[in-house]
Amino acid sequence: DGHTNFNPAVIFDLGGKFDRSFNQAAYEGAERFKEEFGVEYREFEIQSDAQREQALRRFAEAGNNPIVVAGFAQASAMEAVAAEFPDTQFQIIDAVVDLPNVRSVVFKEEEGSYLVGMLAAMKSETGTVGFVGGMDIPLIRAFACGYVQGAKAVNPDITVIQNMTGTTGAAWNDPVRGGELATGQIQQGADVVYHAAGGTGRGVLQAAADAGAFGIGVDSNQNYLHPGSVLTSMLKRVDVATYNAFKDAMDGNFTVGVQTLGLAQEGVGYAVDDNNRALLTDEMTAAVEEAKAKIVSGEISVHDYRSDDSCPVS
Amino acid sequence: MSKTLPRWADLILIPAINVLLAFFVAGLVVMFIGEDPVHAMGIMIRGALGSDYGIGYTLFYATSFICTGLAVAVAFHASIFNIGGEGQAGVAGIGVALVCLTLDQTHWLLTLPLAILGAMAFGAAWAAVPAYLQARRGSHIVITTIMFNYIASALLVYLLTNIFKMPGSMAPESRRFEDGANIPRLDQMADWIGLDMARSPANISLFVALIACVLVWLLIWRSRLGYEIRAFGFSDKAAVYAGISPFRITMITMLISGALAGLMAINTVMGDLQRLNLDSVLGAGFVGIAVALMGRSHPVGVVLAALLFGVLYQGGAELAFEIPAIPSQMILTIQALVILFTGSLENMVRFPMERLFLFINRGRA
Amino acid sequence: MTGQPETAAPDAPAIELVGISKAFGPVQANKDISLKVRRGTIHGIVGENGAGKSTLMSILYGFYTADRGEIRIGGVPTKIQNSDDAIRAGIGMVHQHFMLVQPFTVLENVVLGAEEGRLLKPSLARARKLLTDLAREYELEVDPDAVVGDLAVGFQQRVEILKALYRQADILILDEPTGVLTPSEADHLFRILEGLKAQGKTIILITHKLREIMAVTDTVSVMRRGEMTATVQTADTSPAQLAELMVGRRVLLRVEKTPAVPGETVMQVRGLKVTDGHGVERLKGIDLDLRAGEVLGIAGVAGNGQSQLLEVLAGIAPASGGSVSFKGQPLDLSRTADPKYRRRLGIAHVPEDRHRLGLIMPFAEWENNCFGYHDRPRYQARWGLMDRNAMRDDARERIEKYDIRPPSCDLKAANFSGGNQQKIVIAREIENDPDVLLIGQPTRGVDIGAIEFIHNQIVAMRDRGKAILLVSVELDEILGLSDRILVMFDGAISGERLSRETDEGELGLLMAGIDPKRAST
Amino acid sequence: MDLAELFQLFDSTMRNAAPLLLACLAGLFSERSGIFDIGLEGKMLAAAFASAAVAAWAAAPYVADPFPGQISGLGLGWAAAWLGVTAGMLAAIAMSALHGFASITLRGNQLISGVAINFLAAGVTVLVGEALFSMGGQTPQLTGAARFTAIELPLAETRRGIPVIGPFYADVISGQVILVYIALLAVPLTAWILFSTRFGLRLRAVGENPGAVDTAGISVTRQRYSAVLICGVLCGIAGAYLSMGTSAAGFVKDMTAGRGFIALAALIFAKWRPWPALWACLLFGLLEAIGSKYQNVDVGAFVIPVQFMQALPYILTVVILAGFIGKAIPPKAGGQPYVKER
Ligand SMILES: Nc1ncnc2c1ncn2[C@@H]1O[C@H](COP(=O)(O)OP(=O)(O)OP(=O)(O)O)[C@@H](O)[C@H]1O
Ligand SMILES: Nc1ncnc2c1ncn2[C@@H]1O[C@H](COP(=O)(O)OP(=O)(O)OP(=O)(O)O)[C@@H](O)[C@H]1O
Ligand SMILES: [Mg+2]
Ligand SMILES: [Mg+2]
Repeated sequence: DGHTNFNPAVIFDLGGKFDRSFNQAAYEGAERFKEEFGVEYREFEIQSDAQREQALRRFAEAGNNPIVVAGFAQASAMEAVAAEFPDTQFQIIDAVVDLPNVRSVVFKEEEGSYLVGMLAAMKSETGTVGFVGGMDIPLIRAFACGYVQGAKAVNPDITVIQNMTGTTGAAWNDPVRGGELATGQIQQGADVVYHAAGGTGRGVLQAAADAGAFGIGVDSNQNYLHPGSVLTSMLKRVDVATYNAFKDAMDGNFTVGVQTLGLAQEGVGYAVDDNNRALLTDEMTAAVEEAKAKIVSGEISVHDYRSDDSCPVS
Repeated sequence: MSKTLPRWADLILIPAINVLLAFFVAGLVVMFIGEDPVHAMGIMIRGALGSDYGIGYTLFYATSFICTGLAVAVAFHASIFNIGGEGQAGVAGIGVALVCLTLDQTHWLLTLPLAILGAMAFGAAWAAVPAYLQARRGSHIVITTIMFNYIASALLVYLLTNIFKMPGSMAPESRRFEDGANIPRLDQMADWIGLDMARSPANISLFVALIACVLVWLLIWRSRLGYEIRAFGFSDKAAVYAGISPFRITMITMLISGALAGLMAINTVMGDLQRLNLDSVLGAGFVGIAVALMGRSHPVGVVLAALLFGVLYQGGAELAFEIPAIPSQMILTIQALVILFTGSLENMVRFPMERLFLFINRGRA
Repeated sequence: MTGQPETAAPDAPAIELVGISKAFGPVQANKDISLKVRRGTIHGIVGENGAGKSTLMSILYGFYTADRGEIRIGGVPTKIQNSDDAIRAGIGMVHQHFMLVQPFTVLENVVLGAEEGRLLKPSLARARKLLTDLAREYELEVDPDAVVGDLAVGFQQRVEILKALYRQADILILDEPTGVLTPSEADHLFRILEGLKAQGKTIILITHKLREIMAVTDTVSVMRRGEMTATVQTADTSPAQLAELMVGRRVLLRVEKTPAVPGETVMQVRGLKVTDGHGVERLKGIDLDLRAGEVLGIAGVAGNGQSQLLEVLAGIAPASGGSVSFKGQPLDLSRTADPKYRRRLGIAHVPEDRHRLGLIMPFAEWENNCFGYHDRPRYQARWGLMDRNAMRDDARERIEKYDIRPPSCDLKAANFSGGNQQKIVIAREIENDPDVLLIGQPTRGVDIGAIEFIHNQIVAMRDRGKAILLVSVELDEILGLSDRILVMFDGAISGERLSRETDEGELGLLMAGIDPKRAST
Repeated sequence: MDLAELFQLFDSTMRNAAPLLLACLAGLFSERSGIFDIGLEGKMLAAAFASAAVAAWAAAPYVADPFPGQISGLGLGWAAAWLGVTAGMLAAIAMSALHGFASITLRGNQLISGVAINFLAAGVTVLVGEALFSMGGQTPQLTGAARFTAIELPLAETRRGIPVIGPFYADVISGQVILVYIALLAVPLTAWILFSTRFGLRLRAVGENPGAVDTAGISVTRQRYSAVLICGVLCGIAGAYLSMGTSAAGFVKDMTAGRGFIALAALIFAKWRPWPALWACLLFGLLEAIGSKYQNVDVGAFVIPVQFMQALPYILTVVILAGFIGKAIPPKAGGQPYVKER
């Protein structure tokens, strides 16, 4: 009967659906669904923390189902509201909410980051690469940790400079500061800079392009932003997760519980397209593909920062 | 101090015309972005007042605005412009959280009064430094309070990421309060008397805010302290002549103002979020300025203006749901226009009015 | 001779005003005023405070625009809509409140608005030269590089005159120029004016001092309540006649009072010093004894420290040295001094500036009626609230007793006339029955009828055995009211006289810092 | 810390200081004329938006026959950046004119007007941006000639060998966006206007004693309006720098992030004088650079948290305002409307 009251909605997090990154991925997933099945969906962009509960409750109240929510910051609002509306199906991305009507989708960002870390190390001529994170939280540390592991796997002596943009939600949308941080890293010798900073990354990639260094995008495929300057993008298939939630609910197949998406599930990966193909040599691709296979097979295990709040390498 | 305008024109007619002008310009903005302002207005009013759910949210927002509006109004009476409500309310949230996190195993009847004290104390404390600097060192309180807003948010971030944060959680927020710190919501209270009302975050602090209105009215117009505050506000030199200490009045007024701003943390932190997070204040500190200006710094005016802004906030949120092309910044714009028209462009209406009334009076004489 | 229109008839009046009216909101400041000023004369204008003299001159100078009426310069109708027009028409004005930029140098102030080109340097150089010439010609020496804010008022006034001359004014308006000058400085100014007159310039002089009118003017006009009531040749009139024209009835300025019976000293001041915010010493060691049952008058030209003395004694300004004791108890003179506490001790204060200090203009009369006494137990109700009925009752009582009009305690202070505002303040301070009344300029801006009433109240208080310290710049008032007179000059007491043993001439010398007795002995 | 690291810090300082400096000088003109301006923030924000929007539009290819809903660009790639700056100036001037109308003509409260302008800019930029570009209030990413990029000054690389000065010139002075140089040049220009021209004399006078200016035959209103408009021009460049001269390469909402208030604090710190304004802005720029480069500063005994470093400019502002660095006396007539007839 999930079919009868199918009325999908999606809520984007701070940074907005056009952050060219995390939220945009969710947006694209929803759009793809709309195009394929001709079903309209409701959407809302969070502007401040205080709106979260109201937005969720508003959609649930209005009979929307399923409701997909992007972003870890929604977890506590979801806990409250999902309990109030047990008949509504919810999906949260990037956090785990343990309720019988909630599907939690989490990614193994460390695995994808490991691969782009390898590419960065192979591309680097200076032996120094950089990382700019958005908000300083375990999730972003997991990106950083995977990236360092991958880079060190290629070149144990490599230096990885890491900066976080801030400690609040505003850190997702501060390209000026992102550019300043990337410029600083480049001045210290980094020639590849990876960002996991949502809208802030726009400044990071721009600064890298301006300085003739390489940037690495995140979440969505950002290779097109500065063709020839973006080495690759670490893909996190938020779009797929969003699309699947809508589709499963439409088909009456919506499952609850935790879904963990890693390389094996094609939930993360790295982007190759016309914009960056020329930047990646065959050896580079081969090395990364090999590592990918090993990770999938379990031969290489990438440490997840979140498992013990620490990173074995830095 | 106008001799030409009757009281009713000064208190009602001019603000009303100004608010209408503000909404008229806002309507033009809506038209510019390609939407129908009448339709948008309809959505807003229906969204805010058309259902008990909407009314609940409207009252919830209005509660916060009453607190911050009173805060600005009290300071205005002493000719002090407190734009630090945002920071004071934010820091007050810490006070509320400390009380709630410690006592949430008990009962709200115990937690609420203590949380009120905590909120007011923390809010007042955050106002104390700018007040002291103004009173003793003449530092411009408008700029110091703005700075204290920024410092408050840095402090809050520090505390939430380093002290209050739950292990394993990524969001910079405290843990959820237990039942002992859950104050009754309006729908629960309606339930006590057998009424049915949709769930919304409006809660008992609405009554706390209304009591604060009465107390502020007594303070300003009936008490000796209020007499001194108003005298100081009209003329600080004359106040000195009468033995009213500018230092004392500045400090006390700002402490009261900060405490009132802090009071809104009860509504949001305790009444709605039930945990402390980064932006529990939601710009209400700034809305307070518009509310106080529109309400002519009188508690009754403040309540009416707060309700108007409650409608605006809830209706605006509804608008953003219904017409995603109108982002929630629409509310910010209307707020700006209201401040502009009732505050700094006020004379645009007042001057012609004065001339009109002078003309009428001459005609009569 | 620039700015003079070519077509000017040679014997037309320099200035002719026809039917000038001006209202400020509900206040009709000038009503249908007409005036002719002959070229090459000094024309005096007198009138009570608020009569509209400054307004009229400001209209002539383009500072305000008249609602109705015409201005003719040299016989030619001239539109003067701003000061620029006035300057072009050859008019210069020295305002009652100087229009100088304090942090600027003399030179910068002089060239402001009359610069030669877009760059400053050439203008300043030219102005420096012209200034030295002017200074030599008219005894107007000032250091062109001095910062105006550091200059004494007399010198600031010279800068104002230089500004006008630099703009080649033919017509010079001076609005109460001697209010801030000592008699000798005033004499100097009048010599300058005579010199200007000899050069063919036309001068309009506003003053309250009938002596000055008689001494320097050729013609005098009298204004009352916004109207021009008369214009006469100075030679044909007398001070008494002018006074009558000013207030509209015969004036009786003598105060009826019996000789004083001074009792013991209630307030003793020793070595009192005050330094202002700029580090300038405004009181340089004042000693005085105030006895019960006497009126002690403080005479002096405005700005010689009387205001500071009053403020320190009232507790609204700190002293930097010295001591004051009240009934044998020393008073705290630090910055924490509390006027409320002084009032409780029995020291009341009627401030010089009732608008700025004595009243809260937007407060109702009944609220003002307890201003400063609002902490008295009789105004308190429960829980920190005030007893509004008690406040109103007191107010009504005093309105009745002091004949305050209109007799409504609910009216805002702003809506009472100047004289009635003063009555509100005086009623409040006297009715609280203090032992010492400090009273500054009690009749400033108050009409004759009210002056009599206020003077009688002061004498009655003295006769009840209270001590009164009276500060006034009006010598007549000082002489009429006081039993004993101290004259202040430059922050110090330059002489003490019993009022029945002195006269205006002697006090005038003391006000200039010259003690005729000491000089002769 | 070696020299190279220091110079990197200085390099970042220059970029941070440029918008502060422009806004600070903008405030200087306004406040010296007696009009307080806490709306610098809003004007910058409006300018940042307008300049990015117009630059994006100008640079977009010209479409002769757009299909319904499609907007044609101007195809003026080569001029896009400067068209953007002009638009930014116009937007800030419009806001200034509003402030002037409220505070000069209508004699309204200048603080309230400033507050309103800040809110208005925060709201309207997103509203209009969303209406034009449907990108959550952002403008499209600016590329190529639609933005300003760093320019190498002559001799920067060839003379790098000169000890200290060489690298300083090459790393700190050279390699900035042209708007940074404009900001730096604005300082001597402001000083010259203020102290060597007739306009400057009148400007200073009108902020101290408008009555004196009025009676000298100069229009107070005109003088104040011109000051306020100059303020708009400078705020316009400051805003344009943020959206077109930094790596943001476009507008994002609230991108001024309190810089207007810091500029105001710098103005007070500088006691309303142009050269000290330069040093004050460089100081705040340096603080910002330190705050982002050294996030948690370990001083041995304890770690200074990043939040403290980030709040440092605000804390310093309060300390400055508290007068611990000497009392700053604002222009005497500042904040009060000039009223002849009460
Ligand atoms: N700018 C103003 N706005 C409103 N009312 C004014 C203004 N200037 C003067 N008035 C009023 O106009 C009347 C005439 O004032 P004016 O200053 O011309 O008197 P005056 O004769 O110069 O008095 P004084 O001797 O005290 O200088 C008074 O009632 C005064 O209060
Ligand atoms: N500066 C002013 N601004 C506004 N209103 C004024 C001003 N001065 C006087 N008024 C109003 O004008 C009326 C007359 O005031 P004014 O001081 O000229 O009275 P007056 O005739 O001199 O009376 P009194 O002899 O008692 O001083 C009063 O009602 C007062 O409210
Ligand atoms: Mg006068
Ligand atoms: Mg009068």
